[in-house]
Amino acid sequence: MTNVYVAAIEAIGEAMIRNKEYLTDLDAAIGDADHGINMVRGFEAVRGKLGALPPEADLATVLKTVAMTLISTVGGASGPLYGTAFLRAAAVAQGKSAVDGATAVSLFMAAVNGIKERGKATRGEKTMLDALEPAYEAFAAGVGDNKPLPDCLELACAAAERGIEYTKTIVATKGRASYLGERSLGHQDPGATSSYILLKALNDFCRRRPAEEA
Amino acid sequence: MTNVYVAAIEAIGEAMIRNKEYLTDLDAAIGDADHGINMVRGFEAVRGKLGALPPEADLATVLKTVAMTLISTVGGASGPLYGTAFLRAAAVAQGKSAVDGATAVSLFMAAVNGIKERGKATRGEKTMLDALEPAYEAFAAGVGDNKPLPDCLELACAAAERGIEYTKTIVATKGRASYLGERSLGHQDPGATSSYILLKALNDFCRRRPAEEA
Amino acid sequence: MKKIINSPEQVVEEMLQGVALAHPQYVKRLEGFNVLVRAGAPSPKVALVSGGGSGHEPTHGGFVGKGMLDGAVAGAVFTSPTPDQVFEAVKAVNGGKGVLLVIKNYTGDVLNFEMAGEMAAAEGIEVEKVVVDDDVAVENSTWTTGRRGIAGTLFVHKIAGAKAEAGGSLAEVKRVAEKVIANVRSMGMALSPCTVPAAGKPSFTLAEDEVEIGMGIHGEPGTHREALRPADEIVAHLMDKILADNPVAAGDEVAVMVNGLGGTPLMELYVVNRKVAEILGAKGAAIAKTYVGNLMTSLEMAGFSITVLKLDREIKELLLAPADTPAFVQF
Amino acid sequence: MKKIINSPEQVVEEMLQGVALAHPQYVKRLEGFNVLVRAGAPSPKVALVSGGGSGHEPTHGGFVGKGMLDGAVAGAVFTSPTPDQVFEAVKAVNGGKGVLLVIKNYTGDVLNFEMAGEMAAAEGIEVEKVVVDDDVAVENSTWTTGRRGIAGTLFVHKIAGAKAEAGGSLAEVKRVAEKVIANVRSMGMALSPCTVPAAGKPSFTLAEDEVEIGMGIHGEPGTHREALRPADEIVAHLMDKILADNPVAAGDEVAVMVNGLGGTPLMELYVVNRKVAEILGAKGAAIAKTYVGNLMTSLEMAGFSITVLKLDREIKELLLAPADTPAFVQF
Ligand SMILES: Nc1ncnc2c1ncn2[C@@H]1O[C@H](COP(=O)(O)OP(=O)(O)O)[C@@H](O)[C@H]1O
Ligand SMILES: Nc1ncnc2c1ncn2[C@@H]1O[C@H](COP(=O)(O)OP(=O)(O)O)[C@@H](O)[C@H]1O
Ligand SMILES: [Mg+2]
Ligand SMILES: [Mg+2]
Ligand SMILES: [Mg+2]
Ligand SMILES: [Mg+2]
Repeated sequence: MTNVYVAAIEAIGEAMIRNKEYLTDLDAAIGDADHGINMVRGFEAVRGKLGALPPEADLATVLKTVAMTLISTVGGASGPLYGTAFLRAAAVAQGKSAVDGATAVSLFMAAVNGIKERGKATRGEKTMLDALEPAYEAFAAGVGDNKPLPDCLELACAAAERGIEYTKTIVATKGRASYLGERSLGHQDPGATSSYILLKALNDFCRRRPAEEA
Repeated sequence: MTNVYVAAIEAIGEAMIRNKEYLTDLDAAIGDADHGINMVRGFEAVRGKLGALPPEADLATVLKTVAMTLISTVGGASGPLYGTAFLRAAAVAQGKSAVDGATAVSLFMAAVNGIKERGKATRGEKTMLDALEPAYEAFAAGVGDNKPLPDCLELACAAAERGIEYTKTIVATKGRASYLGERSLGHQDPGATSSYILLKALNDFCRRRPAEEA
Repeated sequence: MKKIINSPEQVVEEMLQGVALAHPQYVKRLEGFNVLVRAGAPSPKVALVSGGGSGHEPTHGGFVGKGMLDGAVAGAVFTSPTPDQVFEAVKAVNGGKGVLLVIKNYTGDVLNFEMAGEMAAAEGIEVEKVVVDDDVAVENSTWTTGRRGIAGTLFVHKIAGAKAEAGGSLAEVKRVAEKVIANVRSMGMALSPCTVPAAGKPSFTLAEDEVEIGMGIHGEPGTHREALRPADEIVAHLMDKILADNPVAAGDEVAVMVNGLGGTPLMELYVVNRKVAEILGAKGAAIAKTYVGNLMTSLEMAGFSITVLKLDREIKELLLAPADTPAFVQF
Repeated sequence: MKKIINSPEQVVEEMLQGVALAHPQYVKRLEGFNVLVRAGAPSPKVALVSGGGSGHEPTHGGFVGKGMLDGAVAGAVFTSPTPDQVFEAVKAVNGGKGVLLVIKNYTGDVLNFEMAGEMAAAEGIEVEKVVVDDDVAVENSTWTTGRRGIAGTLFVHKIAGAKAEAGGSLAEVKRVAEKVIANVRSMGMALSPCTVPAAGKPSFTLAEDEVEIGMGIHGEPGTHREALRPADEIVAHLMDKILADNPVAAGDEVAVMVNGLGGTPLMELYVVNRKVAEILGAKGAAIAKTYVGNLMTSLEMAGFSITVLKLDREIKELLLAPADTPAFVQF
């Protein structure tokens, strides 16, 4: 039996590969044309590392492996940011054998806070946070309303997608796109887009499987 | 009254300017694409120097001025070669007040020999000599047959033109085109072409004027 | 894409092998890492580590040696290296006097080097960092990421490196580095784009008569595009921007770097330098030293940057001190 | 044509001004001539003068200084300088011990330098000449002009320059130069053409996947065109040609130069060097010293050349001797 956490991460990796050129092209417009290349380099390495884990690896182990692998292979801005997110989530998952709603919310929160602290950015600066933070809030609200976890994830995806649209309307003040000043207006942020792709891939994965875990 | 020698040289200079791109394109095919640029740089400088001569300057002075100016402005292979040719001709002209047939022949011969010695080349190596040496021989033969000098020049031009055609049929063994080996076949030598242009301009000049001098 | 490479995936690895094979007197490769360190590392002095994405050669590996860097970390082309790589470099060059990280101000570089610094600190290695932000093309503001780090970084390597070589403490080396950063300003322009091997196509396009002013060294757009003008006008514009941010007055002493981006002939860089010297001369500034060359490149991009560093007695002396590295040697 | 210049007519003049302004410690301009001489010229030693068409920067002006050249004469772009210019350089650097002319084997260079030598001899200056012909792309034959002189010329500057600096007589300096010429071979290839400013258009065209093997440094055609292949295959081909002409055996010691033609990133040159070192290593040859960089360029041409110099004890020692010039410094 395959490890469900590993399978979920692999589904995310496949989504990154499918969107490699799309993400790179978005980065070409307002950055340095490598975001898709970076994400794929990272998630291809992740697949290798996860393959070497024992099948019974728990969520914390999987998340920590993803974190360390992204940190040591992606580089750029997105590597330390996504890496830190997974690392913080791993810390929350430590010792947990199943993921209930409250755990999922604190995992997600820890991840988003990790990115905010590492990148010293806040919402509205045209970064991945403009997708992730609203997604987190929608997710937490859903859990608060006692909705089933897959529905909460659906809400998170929708919020992230709106976040992408929002990044088109603002000027970047963090990351490489900030050098563009007003010229970054109208362009969608590559990191916000990869965050949405990640959540969407997770959501699709959960829909395809019996909803035993988030 | 303008100095006839100066006027003749200026006519040659104008012909070089008209053929600048043509000569450069020929050189692009089998050399380094500068022969027209070189000749024009030289003859434009010559015009300036000749303008500063007293109107009564004799042939030797004019030829020496042309020689020194070409040597100090053309560079490349053609600069020292044409420069030496004019310098040797100037030596022959020294002290001569008019140019008769015999003088013209020895002027021409000295010029051609100057090029041969300076460039250590002989006929058949795909250089200016393939135009100039047959031209000299035709000229000398004409003088030997007591033909009028303008007719001798006409013969020289015709021989030079055949020389150009001949250069298309041979492989270069001197000058930059020699690096091409067999690949120089079929191409016409730029230096042979500028030699023909020089003779042709002189011929045209003589035809336009009362035939007092060669 | 027309490049003399074997494959885009192998190009950084093979380049590093080529550097190590070319310059064994100067550098050695840290096996298993994209790191070059001084042949004799570690040495009992403060160590300097820099790095960044590849594609800026000779930066940074070419400046590893006596009087400059102790370690250089190479990321993928135009992508900051990862923290574990930087951490390995730090461990390899640390001689017990501490390590200064010289970081160019890009979010990716800053984050990865910071994480490496945290890893080193956790192992008890004393680490400090400075962030170079010399590019005046981008407005500075405390609310944004601020200016980019470009060719002026080499003056930090040179001057802080000389201080470390002279036995300065980590705090002193850092102080000197920060003084350079406060006094160095640069700006560049590009005539043509470059192609990242893994991308396979140019990262932007310019019309036949168009140039990009204020271009970043990774192909990031600059302040604007305009029609190609004579060299002197372009230089005057860049110098205006540089001197507006960091004015020089009569009697000031400066160092100048005219840096080629990789595809521009040295002939043109010297034409640029002629005008730079004229402008500084007209202001009454004395040029203590000029460097002209392809030092902080963007692969085969055509274009250049100008860097002006205001000198005081201390940094002038350190600038003129000897250095011996593969790409920068000075008696 | 996209160049950072003011006008094609002024580019050589403005470049020379830019060089003189950048490097007053090293060189001075001979007023009224396209000549750069050592700042302290003349000095009481044998003097070396070289030169050629412009567009090969840093060759030759960049190598004027201690342990290399005493004078460099710049012609128009890709056009040999005229004898009067060379003659001025000879007069300015002659310190009474005689002058060696280092000429690249092109008819134009040979003729102009020879005439300058005759002018100098007529003024009682002792002048000798050597002609460098290291390019194995072109078949050698006593019936033709023979091989061209390309990047290997720099080894002649370095080694004969060191001999002169060490106080060698004109005959000794010439002997050493000729020994280098006998032992140095090069070959290059190009990915893209360059544009002579006065011409305004590229001197040839190559298809997107096509390269020219055996390219000359003035855009002269090479031996043939072929499809772009991986770096290692190209290097293997060039090395075959070089070593066929000048074989190295196990135990031989060599120096290597991987020279960029102006538009090729250093990254690629190091990928090339990796394979060069591998090939020489497989033959059992020891590489005493490797130089990698844009040293003998063709404006912005993309491509490179490889030079292999077989060393003996004498030329190795002279190669490794110190030198201090704008573009080549060695402790
Ligand atoms: N300080 C920051 N905080 C959060 N996200 C950031 C920050 N800086 C950059 N990013 C995100 O990183 C993305 C760029 O990632 P990537 O292209 O991989 O790195 P780099 O910019 O170093 O090339 C941006 O689109 C943005 O979403
Ligand atoms: N040794 C030689 N003897 C006579 N003519 C020569 C010799 N070498 C070259 N030439 C002539 O010079 C011409 C080239 O002149 P030019 O292009 O001005 O000089 P370069 O080859 O130095 O660029 C050739 O076409 C050829 O006619
Ligand atoms: Mg990016
Ligand atoms: Mg020519
Ligand atoms: Mg990047
Ligand atoms: Mg020429």
